[in-house]
Amino acid sequence: MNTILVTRNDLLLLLGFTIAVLAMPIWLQPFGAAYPDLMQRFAIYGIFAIGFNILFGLTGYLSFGHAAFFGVGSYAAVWSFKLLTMDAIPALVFAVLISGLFALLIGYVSLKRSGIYFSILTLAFAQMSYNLAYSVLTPITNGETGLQLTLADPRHLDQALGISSRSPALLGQPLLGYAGFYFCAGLLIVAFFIAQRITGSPFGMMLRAIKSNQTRMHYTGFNTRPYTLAAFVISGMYAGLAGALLAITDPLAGAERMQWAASGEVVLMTILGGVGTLVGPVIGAWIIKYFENIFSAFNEGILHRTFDFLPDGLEDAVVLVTSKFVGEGWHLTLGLVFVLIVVFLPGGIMEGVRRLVHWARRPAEPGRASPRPQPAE
Amino acid sequence: MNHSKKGMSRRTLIKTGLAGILATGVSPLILTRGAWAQEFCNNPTGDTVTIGLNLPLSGAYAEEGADEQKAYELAVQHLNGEGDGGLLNVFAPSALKGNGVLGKKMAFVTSDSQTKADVARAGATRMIERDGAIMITGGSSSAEAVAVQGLCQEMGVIFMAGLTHSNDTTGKDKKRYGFRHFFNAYQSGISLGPVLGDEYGADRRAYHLTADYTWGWTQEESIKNATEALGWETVQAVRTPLGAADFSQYLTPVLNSGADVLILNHYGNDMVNSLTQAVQFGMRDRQVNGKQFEIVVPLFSELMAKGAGENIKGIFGTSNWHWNLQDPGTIAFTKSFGAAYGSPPSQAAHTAYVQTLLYADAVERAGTFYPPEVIKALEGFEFDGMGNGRTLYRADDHQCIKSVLVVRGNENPTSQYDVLEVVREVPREEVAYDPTIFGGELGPAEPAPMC
Amino acid sequence: MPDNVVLHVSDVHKNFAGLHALSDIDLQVAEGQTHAIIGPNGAGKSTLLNVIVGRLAPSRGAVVFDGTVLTGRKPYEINQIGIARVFQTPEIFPDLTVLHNVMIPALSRRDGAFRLNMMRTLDSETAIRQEAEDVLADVGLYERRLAHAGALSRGDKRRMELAMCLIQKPRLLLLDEPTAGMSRHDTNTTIELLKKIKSRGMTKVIIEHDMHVVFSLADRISVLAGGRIIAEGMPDEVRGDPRVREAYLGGAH
Amino acid sequence: MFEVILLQFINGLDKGGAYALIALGLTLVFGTLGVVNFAHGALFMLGAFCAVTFQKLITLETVTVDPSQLSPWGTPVEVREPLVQAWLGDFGAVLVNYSVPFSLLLAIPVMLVIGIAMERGLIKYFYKRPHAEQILVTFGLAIVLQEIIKASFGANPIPQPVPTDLRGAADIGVMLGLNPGIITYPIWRLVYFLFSGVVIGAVFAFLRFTTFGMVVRAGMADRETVGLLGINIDRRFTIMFGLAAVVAGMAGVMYTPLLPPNYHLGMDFLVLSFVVVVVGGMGSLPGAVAAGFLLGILQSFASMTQVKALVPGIDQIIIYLVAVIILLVRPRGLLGRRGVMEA
Repeated sequence: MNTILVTRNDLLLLLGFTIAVLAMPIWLQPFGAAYPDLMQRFAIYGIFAIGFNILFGLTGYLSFGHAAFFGVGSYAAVWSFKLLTMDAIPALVFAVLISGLFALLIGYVSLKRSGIYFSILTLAFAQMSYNLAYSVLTPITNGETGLQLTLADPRHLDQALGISSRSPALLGQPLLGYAGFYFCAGLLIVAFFIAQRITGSPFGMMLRAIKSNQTRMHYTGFNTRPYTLAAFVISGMYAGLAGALLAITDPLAGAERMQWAASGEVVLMTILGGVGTLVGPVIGAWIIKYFENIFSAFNEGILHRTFDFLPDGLEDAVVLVTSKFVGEGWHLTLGLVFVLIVVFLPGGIMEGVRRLVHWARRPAEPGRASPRPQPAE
Repeated sequence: MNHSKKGMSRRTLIKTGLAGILATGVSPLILTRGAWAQEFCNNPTGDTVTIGLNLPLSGAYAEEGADEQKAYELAVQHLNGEGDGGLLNVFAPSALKGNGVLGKKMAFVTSDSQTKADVARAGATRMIERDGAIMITGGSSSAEAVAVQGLCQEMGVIFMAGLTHSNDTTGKDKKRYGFRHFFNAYQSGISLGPVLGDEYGADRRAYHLTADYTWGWTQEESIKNATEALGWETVQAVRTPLGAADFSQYLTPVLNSGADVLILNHYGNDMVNSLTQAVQFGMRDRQVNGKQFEIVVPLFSELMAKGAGENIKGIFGTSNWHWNLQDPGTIAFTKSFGAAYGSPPSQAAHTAYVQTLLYADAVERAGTFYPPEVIKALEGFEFDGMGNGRTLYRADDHQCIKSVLVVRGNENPTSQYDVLEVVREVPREEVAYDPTIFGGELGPAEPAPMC
Repeated sequence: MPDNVVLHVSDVHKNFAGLHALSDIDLQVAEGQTHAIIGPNGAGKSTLLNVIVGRLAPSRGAVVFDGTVLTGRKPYEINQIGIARVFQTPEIFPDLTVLHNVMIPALSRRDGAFRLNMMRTLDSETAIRQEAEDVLADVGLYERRLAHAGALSRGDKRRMELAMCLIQKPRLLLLDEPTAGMSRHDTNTTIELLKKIKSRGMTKVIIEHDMHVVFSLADRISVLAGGRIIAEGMPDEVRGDPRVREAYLGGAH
Repeated sequence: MFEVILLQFINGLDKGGAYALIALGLTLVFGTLGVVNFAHGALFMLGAFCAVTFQKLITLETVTVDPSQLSPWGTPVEVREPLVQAWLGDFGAVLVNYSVPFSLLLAIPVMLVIGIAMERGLIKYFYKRPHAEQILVTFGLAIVLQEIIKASFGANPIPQPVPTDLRGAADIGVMLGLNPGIITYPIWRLVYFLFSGVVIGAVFAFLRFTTFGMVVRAGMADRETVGLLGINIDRRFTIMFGLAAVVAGMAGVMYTPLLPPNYHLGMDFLVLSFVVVVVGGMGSLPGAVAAGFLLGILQSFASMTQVKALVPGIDQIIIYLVAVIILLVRPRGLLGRRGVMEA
């Protein structure tokens, strides 16, 4: 058998995922989410969550500081725009490299511990990065306002080549609107493919084995530190890639994206969708971004229109109750959903789907044994 | 809340039809004024025009955001000819007719900015791309304002800033598409300086605690310059982390520093906490260098003053506007806002309301929504009746030049809203400054080919 | 003393906070032999095993395997030298399938302690898979190769763990009570299995309570009591040793 | 210079007392129940809002609308008459003045109920689940709790008064024989420091000298054995969770005059209290107290201009830096037991 061959199931999954991502402008229409900026975010945070899952989902190491790599990726990309060129490729390469290096450094230290101590170490590093980025490192990060492009930026490479683009571009094609979305979507698919390969590779199996029983790994002759470190760096690079893409679609890098709340967000995404699965984290990312952008904009006016069909008194009551959960109350809904998921569906939405499929199949195929659940895709 | 009416009456149908015919008849006229008629971002084609409100609806500034939203809703009502008309009746010169903007009803969409520059930009992008917002407005921090105005410049959409006080918004980071009605740190310095000189004398030693980010630094610098010009000495300027919660470790060194004035360059919760704690340290009961120790908070907001409770009493600061002023504009706005919501408006609400009216008026005067024309109409526009006296939208940096209030925490409030008293209305001439001192470039007015 | 000794444990002491868990241990295991260590509960058998595999550092003394000093090395290095271990309570990967459980040690033998082979697919590892299936067939778990390891019975888990060690073709296999808690039937199957491997010439150190197991398998026996070796010899010699009887009668069971 | 250092030291003690108090409940829950509680900050915040609620209750007013007079914003002037004073006279006035300490009386039962409800309703299902899942579910719970508070009380901070007798600063310098005016310190902070000392002492005494406490301590050391003894350890652990909630809540109540509470208060203190617990050693009560003081003092000194001039930004990261160093050098924390969460 050839080593680059993909199994049929993997190929089908990849195909399905590709179609779902590329067709976003169509199927998101009824949800009111089919506009480029939000779809770009869907793709970007999808990448972030996929990368986070490579660490958390496979090795079980819960990092509370991944936002730091996301932020570093953004800063690196914007600096590439400022100093070199408005082209996206150098920005991406630069961002992935820098965030990878940063992850190597932090991972090397943090992975000396495991469990909650590892979480606290990553949290501490991320908070230090955020605090410094906001204040002392302002010459590099432009602090509170965030790093932005200015007319005075040197852009040495562009100048040498005589290009005078004002917005991020890919080989001369400006990455705005749908072009930007398809660029991000393409990278999401590539990121998904790589994650799929990693998960299905011997390396991926080692990571899962580390999560399952680290002691046995040691007595089986494996040095687990390089494995976990590799996973940490890869997922840091994913975060950097996502951060860079956010800077490409919108050339600004702010310190807030490094705050621990932002790290918590990617944890929520992964858990919500289904930790350890390939598709789950992406779905989680989409749901949270949908909440943040669409759900949060529901105001009472919209609710009144939605419940217009109800009799007046009832309408007001329904609107009063629902308004606590939508609009500015979206955090409450998110928190509740999250608690319910962790309590009842620790495997996230993917587990819910699996249970549903299982439940739906059983009466249809009474004689056959149900398919054995696979550990991770 | 408005309930949208289902269906459309025959009469309105006929009217709309007529308007359509009229529009076709008139269109060649518009074309002669420029070939750009349809070629700009979100040119409203229907009978409504949508503006995007970028407000902190969650997070620490949620109340400020809620107050701004009330003001925007009120402004939109007034522009569309509903309610009591508010400032439309006193604002002069005004091209507003109370029938919407250029005959189109004004509508709005909102986005929760969470007081984060990133999120604010994402929200603005959404409102421009998806909801077709012709103009973006709102915000409660300078970081948001600078970030969103940069975006709006790229997209070719006008941004009418809400609450932003940093010098950078109309200084280093000014943009052709960004406009600020609110005052800035530099103006706080020049207006506060003389009052401090009168009250506390020329021989003072000041100690600054400054929020460690861009706004804090610009304010510290502005106040330092203003007080040093009075002859004050700056003993020390210490940077404090954002959101430090407990400031005691920064307050203890003040006690034996020989300083007799403490200047808190904090805003929001930082200001509430640092002021509360400073007062608890007994600073206001101290005698240093034979003088009464004083605390100054250069930028005030009513909501934060409420948060600081009793501790705000007698503290000097500056404000963009206050509902207690006695000019016709303020009286009209306070009445109108109070009637709608049962409480007086905050300065954030005021600036939000005024910005909406100013934009609508500029569109009316320009006769088009085409941004470069609207920008031209706003640049150098001089008006009165909005509560700040005669005001100029300066063309060089898009900063409104108008009077600034020096305020003090009210010693004897008559109600829970009566937390501040106006000490001095510093006239416009005194707070005008040379726009070139902060550098920056406005950039081009031609909209980007994108969007 | 046989001259083809591969494992030397010389002068090993282990103290836990002043408590002497092991004193003055000297042990030689010859190549290809099955060496059993027996002794009552608390005699220090597991401690000795832990010292050999690097889980515990001895307070004094050294362990040498085929000219390589093991003392101070990490468990994974010791495994890479060719020493595998079966635990008293099975240490397996409960979340993975039985097949994967067995493939992982095979990959360790082939790829070493670390290899970043993330662009290959597991399915392309046909040779490793074939090998794993063969070993599983040997231990009688082929039918259950796609089951979750965590769902296996205790006996099956032990057999799988044994398979995980066997696939590495270790030069020295350490077994910590491989039949503890097993039914008589399972114990006999396991004895048969271990006899089968014995014929392959692998060196084994086995800790066992069950005398039946010990005398069926061991070529040589050391008796541990109170952290010291009190007797050593061929099974028949040990069986007759009065000190052993005393230790056992005074001790357990 | 001496005065500055002495003042910073006192400040460090004051901060340390607060940190120790906040971390105490967290480590109590971890030590007894083995649960990593990310909602602990939210409990602190709920305590603070007990004080807010109490203050709102006792300052209830009768509102009479006077339509003949209009306020500048056009609504009729309201004449407000405080209820409590009308009913209780002088005692009512004392109650209003001392509303913060009095609200402890409200906070203790309320927090006990909240704590027990939390444990019975949610936490108990997570004893056997991994720490990561405990973190996640309590994190979600913390979000829900703070959003409920925000929906009921708004986002703005709500100031709480210091009782008039305890306002201002005390001259500690004079007590130490120095000149007056050199070392002064806010009275309420001294009260808080004493309060934290009393609460910490009470918790230690409770665990040391009562049978209940002894069983719990035994349970902390070896849960299974105690369970085998036929003691219903679960019920005791429920009460311990309630106790931890009460400690967090009382810490929150007394903190309100120093920091006008808003809904976000809990999250602000969450990371900090975790760092304190980790530095002290997970599950070690004396460790939490020692680490609280250590971090308080370090933070105080790191904020001095002289130190900041040497290492810019050190005050922004000192807490995290200490955590990183401790975790790398001594993972069980300052006073943690060997083997507890050591890895």
